Amino acid sequence: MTNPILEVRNVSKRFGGVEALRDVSLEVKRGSITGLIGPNGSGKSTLFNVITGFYKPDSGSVYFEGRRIDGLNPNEIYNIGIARTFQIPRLFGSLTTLENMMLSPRGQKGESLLRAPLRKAWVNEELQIANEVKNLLKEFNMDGAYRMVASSLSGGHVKMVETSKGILGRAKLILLDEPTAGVHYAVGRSLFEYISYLRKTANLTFFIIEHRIDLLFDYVDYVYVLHMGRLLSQGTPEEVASDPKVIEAYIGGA
Amino acid sequence: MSAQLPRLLVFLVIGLVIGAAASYAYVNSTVSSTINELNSKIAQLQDQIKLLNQTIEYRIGVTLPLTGHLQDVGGQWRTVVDMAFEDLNKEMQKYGIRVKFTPVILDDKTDATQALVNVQTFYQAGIKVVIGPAASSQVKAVKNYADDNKIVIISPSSTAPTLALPGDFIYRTVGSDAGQAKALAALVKSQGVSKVIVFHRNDEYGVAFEKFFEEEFKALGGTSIGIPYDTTLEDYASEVAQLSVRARQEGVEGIVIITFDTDGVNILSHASKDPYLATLKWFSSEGIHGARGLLEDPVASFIQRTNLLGTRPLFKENPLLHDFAARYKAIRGHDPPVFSANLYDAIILAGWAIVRAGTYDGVAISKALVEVARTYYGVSGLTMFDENGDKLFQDYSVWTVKPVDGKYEYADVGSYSGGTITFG
Amino acid sequence: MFDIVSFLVSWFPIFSIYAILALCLNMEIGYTGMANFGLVAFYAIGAFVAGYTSMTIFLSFYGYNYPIYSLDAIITMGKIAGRTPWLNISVFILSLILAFLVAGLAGYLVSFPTLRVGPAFLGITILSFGEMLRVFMKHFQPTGGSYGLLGIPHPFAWVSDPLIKNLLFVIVTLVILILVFIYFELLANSPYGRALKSIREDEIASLCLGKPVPRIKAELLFVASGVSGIAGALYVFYLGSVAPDMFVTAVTFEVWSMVILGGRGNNMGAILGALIFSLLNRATAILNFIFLDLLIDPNYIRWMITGILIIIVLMYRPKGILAEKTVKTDAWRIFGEAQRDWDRITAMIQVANRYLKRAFHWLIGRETK
Amino acid sequence: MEVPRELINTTWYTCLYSLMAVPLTLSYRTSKVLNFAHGIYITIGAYIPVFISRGLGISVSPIIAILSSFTAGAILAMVSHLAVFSPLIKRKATPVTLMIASMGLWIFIKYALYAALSILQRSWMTQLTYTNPNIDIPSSISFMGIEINARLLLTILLVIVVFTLLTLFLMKTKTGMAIRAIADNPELAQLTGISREKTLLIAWAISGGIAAIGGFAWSIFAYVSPETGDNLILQVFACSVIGGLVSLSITFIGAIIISSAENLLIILLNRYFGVELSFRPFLSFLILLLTILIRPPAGAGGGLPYRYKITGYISRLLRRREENV
Repeated sequence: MTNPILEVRNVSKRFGGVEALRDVSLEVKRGSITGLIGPNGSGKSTLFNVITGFYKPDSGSVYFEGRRIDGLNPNEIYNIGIARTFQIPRLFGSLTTLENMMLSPRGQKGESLLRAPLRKAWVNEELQIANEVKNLLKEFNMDGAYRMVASSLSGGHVKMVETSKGILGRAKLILLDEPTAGVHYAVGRSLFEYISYLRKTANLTFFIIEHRIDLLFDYVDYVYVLHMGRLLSQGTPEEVASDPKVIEAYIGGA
Repeated sequence: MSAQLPRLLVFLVIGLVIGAAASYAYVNSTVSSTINELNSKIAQLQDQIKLLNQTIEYRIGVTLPLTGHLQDVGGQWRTVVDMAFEDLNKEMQKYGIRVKFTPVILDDKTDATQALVNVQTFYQAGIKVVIGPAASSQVKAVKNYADDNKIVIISPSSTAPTLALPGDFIYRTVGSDAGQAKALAALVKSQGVSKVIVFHRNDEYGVAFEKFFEEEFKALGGTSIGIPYDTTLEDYASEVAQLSVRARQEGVEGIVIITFDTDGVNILSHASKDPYLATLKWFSSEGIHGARGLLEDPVASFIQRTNLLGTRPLFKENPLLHDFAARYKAIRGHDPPVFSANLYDAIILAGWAIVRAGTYDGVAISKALVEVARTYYGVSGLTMFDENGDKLFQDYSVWTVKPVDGKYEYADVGSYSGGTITFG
Repeated sequence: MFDIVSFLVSWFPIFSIYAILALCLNMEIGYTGMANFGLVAFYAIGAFVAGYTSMTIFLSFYGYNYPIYSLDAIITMGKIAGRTPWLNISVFILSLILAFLVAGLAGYLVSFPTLRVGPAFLGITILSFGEMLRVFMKHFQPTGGSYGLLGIPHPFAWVSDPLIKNLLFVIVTLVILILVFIYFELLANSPYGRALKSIREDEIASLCLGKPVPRIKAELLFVASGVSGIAGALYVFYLGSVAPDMFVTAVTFEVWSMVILGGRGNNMGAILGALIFSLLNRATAILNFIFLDLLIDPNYIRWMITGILIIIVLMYRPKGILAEKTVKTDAWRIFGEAQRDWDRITAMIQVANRYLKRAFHWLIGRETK
Repeated sequence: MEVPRELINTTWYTCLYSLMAVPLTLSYRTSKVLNFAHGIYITIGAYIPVFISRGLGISVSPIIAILSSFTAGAILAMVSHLAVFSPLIKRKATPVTLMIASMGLWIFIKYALYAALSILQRSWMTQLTYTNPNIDIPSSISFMGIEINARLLLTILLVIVVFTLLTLFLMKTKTGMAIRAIADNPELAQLTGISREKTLLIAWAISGGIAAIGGFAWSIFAYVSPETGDNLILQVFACSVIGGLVSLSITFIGAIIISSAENLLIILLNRYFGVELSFRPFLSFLILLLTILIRPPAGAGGGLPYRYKITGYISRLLRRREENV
């Protein structure tokens, strides 16, 4: 529990003249739920993009389980165990729920060009994954939805499917970008309940950007606050909530 | 042993079946071939009886480039096709032969596959004689199919030397470029020019012509430099600028252009703006002859200044040709385009060959075509074929554009025979 | 008077060549979302490779050393093409393999500049590549430059009856078409096919699920271009000639129309599109027979209708005539649904195979396991 | 003193390509449609003066020809937007779908033009393919003792006027700013109350109209055929791609690059490396390919909006081999 699963060291990133991130350092502890908050445009999404390989930091480095990962491509980062979700869920609209979920497990044997036409090579793995998907759908109470096209799913279901990607992908760390945006408060709460349930049962680590601070603070262990690309404050939810700098930033930002 | 028996039996049965099938097929094929022979003879006789009794309608396929890169000339050839069929039917009536020919014109988009599809469609409809296609690459594409199915292909404009093959069903009513290159080399030499640039299309026509010309011109003691240009462009200003630069560098006395009509007119229109190119002597092959653009002004006066002379595979004293050109002009309002005469003759020859063969069968028509062509004198002169099915005798005349009553017109000013050019 | 056999013989090879091209394009645009507007380039590469290989092997086998584009070579080929059946067949097979490899390699290399750009750029780049190749081939002497090649040995040139010769060729093209179809169906209905579709839907999300998007795209371009190369090789063996001017961009657009109309993301649809177009092509020609002197050429009308059909299909039935199906893998079985349409066919083949094996073993006197 | 023809050609081509390519970039930027039908706007623009001068049997004044070409191109582009692209965008079509739709549109208009030409040719008894319109321009005008090609002068003037007006329109007028806003950020623009539909329509009209003016400029430069636009479209695409399909001014530079390559570079290559003249079209495509290789317009045209190490795969393979050793 002591060694951090993710370590961001002195990361800076600028776009043209705008400094999106400036000397940001933070750690996410294994098995924790860590929050990342900050006003709009404070660099939260940029930080996620740096971690998941979309941007290469101008300076600084990112370590995952002691391995340096900045400079890896996004797919490589997924394959070492970091999954991410998007603020606006990016499901594959015209594919069914089943297909969407079947895409998540990493390193599938049948995803190689040479093995794909040989059914024998991948059929067992495929059945195993499908079983897992079936159980997961049951858990979500969406048994019948496997046949539905993703673009016709309801908002809550979309969030569920999006979150399930990390579980199916056997990710160690899941980055959630505003998981409750656009869903009802109660659904959001049940989502967070599910997240903390997963943390306990599946030993997953979560790193969450969230705007609904009240909701977030009920579940997280540790919170980082970004403001204007800089780390403003950090600590347990209680500490952060009482930090005058944070209050000022939020009022100033709003 | 008893266990082996059923197996042996099965082997025996299979062997018997195969053997029976093979022998049946063999016997059947020999018998059927004699039957077929008889049948075809009967059909031939029936055809001849029919020929005596009633008007038979024969359809001849024509595949023209109505769209695509050769669409300009293709559209004008359509008129020539109509004229030729009208004349052919009139002739038939005049001789009391109760035969009527109708053209079936298909567009081949100047595309090889489409030309093949057209020939196949013709064949399905029972047509065994096809006029066209225009481009050599298209003729090559249809060659296999035509040879297999014994369809007579008469191309009025393909001059590719690689198609000079004996014993196939491809006929070409246009002379080989080797002959014309000789005439053009003599023409260039007769104008006192001994170093030229040959500016040619980078297709089989242009490249082959350039090669022939270089050989012939060298034999006459001249030097020529070939410059190819890409043929699929919309405009050739850049090419002409380059031509001018090269002409200056090499210090040539003349330019020979081997072009078709649209590209040729374009090239001359750009050359007319170049003062240096206007000081050189210009020569051309037949490809550009008949283009309307040459009669319009910047180009026409350029031709006057540079005294452009060209060769073309025609006998200029041929009255049939003058008559044909005048009639075409009456319909379309301008001179007939390049290869019109060859197209016209191809159709007339095809018609007479069908009549002579007396049956609509590829092999017979192919044979009859060679015979008919041996004695026919048409718009394009003597139409005799050589052993490769290409036009054997070719007269060449020298053409230019001249002002007549304030307008410009094409004029044949000389002729070529026996290695010398005579003007007048 | 409609001769069905001769129609089949003349129509089927061209149809199946276009159907193979449509299948390739369908894998690219229908499954992976790559707008390949330069299909004709790979088709041309396959054609030239096949022409060059077969002519060279034949001439050197018989000890001639003419350049393969010369008149002598063409005349010689006419004489020697039917002499050695085994050579014809083996050269044919070898040419197909080489055409696949070279065209595939070209596709793989072309993918590099286009990995990072979207469909619009990819389309233009490959389109330009095709034109570049055509201009280049006109200068490339080994394949005859602007002359092209003529006299390419038909794989069945040793059969004297043209009808049987062409029927054999029809069978070969049919077999290749079926093999290509089965291969693409297998590829499409596998986890790989699912990954392809995810790339089409959302490249970035697919990348975030660990799919090596650029690599998959490059692989797919390799396979699809290689198969287009096979189509090109078949075309060359059918025509017996090849020239650079045969491979204009219009060919690409025709194949595109087939795929759009037939149904993107459905291999059956691609074949259906090819079928409709090739039959429509013949049908418009027949119009010329019926109405001899039309004011407007029926071809113009056919193309106008094609253009309008494309737009109408995109608007009112964007998936084409045959709509796309789900990726049928075994996963569906877990949910109690049949996983593949053609599972029954496979089962039937397996049963038949078993019986044949048993019969064969019985005949040669060995115990069946 | 005589100006070398290469330079004159370069200038001329720069003008022509810029008149054709800039509107392509504009239409792509605003509507995200890579328009294959763009070539046909050029062709129509070139044919309008031909139709007028042949149909009426008169020579047309350049002003009338330009205006009528512009109108025709604008109407055609607006119709294609209203009838094809707008309904498709409403149905949430992907860029690829729009591209295909433009292909269908292109095929339709092109063959409709062929059909119209075949009717007109019969009724007017003249050849209308590969022709020139009858335009009232002197062949050259004398200016301070120097003979200047009047047609070139007109084309240059046209370029200056068109692009000045376009810049003023985009920078100063409300509609122009709306067009830019829509191009840069459609969602945001819509929030600020700009009518997307109306603005797009105007953008289409302008791009179609300018392309048609490009066609007119072509018709006084060279001959007109139904294939004119198609034969030029790849070069025009190349110019636009150099501009990343985004920047109008870099597209103009692209036009300069492509026309210099076609007119100057080929001459140098020929002189020093013996490259055949017929490689000319090869060059523009090569430049296009190189542009995409060297300076990939990341994110443009719906690609991956971030870096992706292409070498990643190869280097990983190498690494794996090292590990095995």
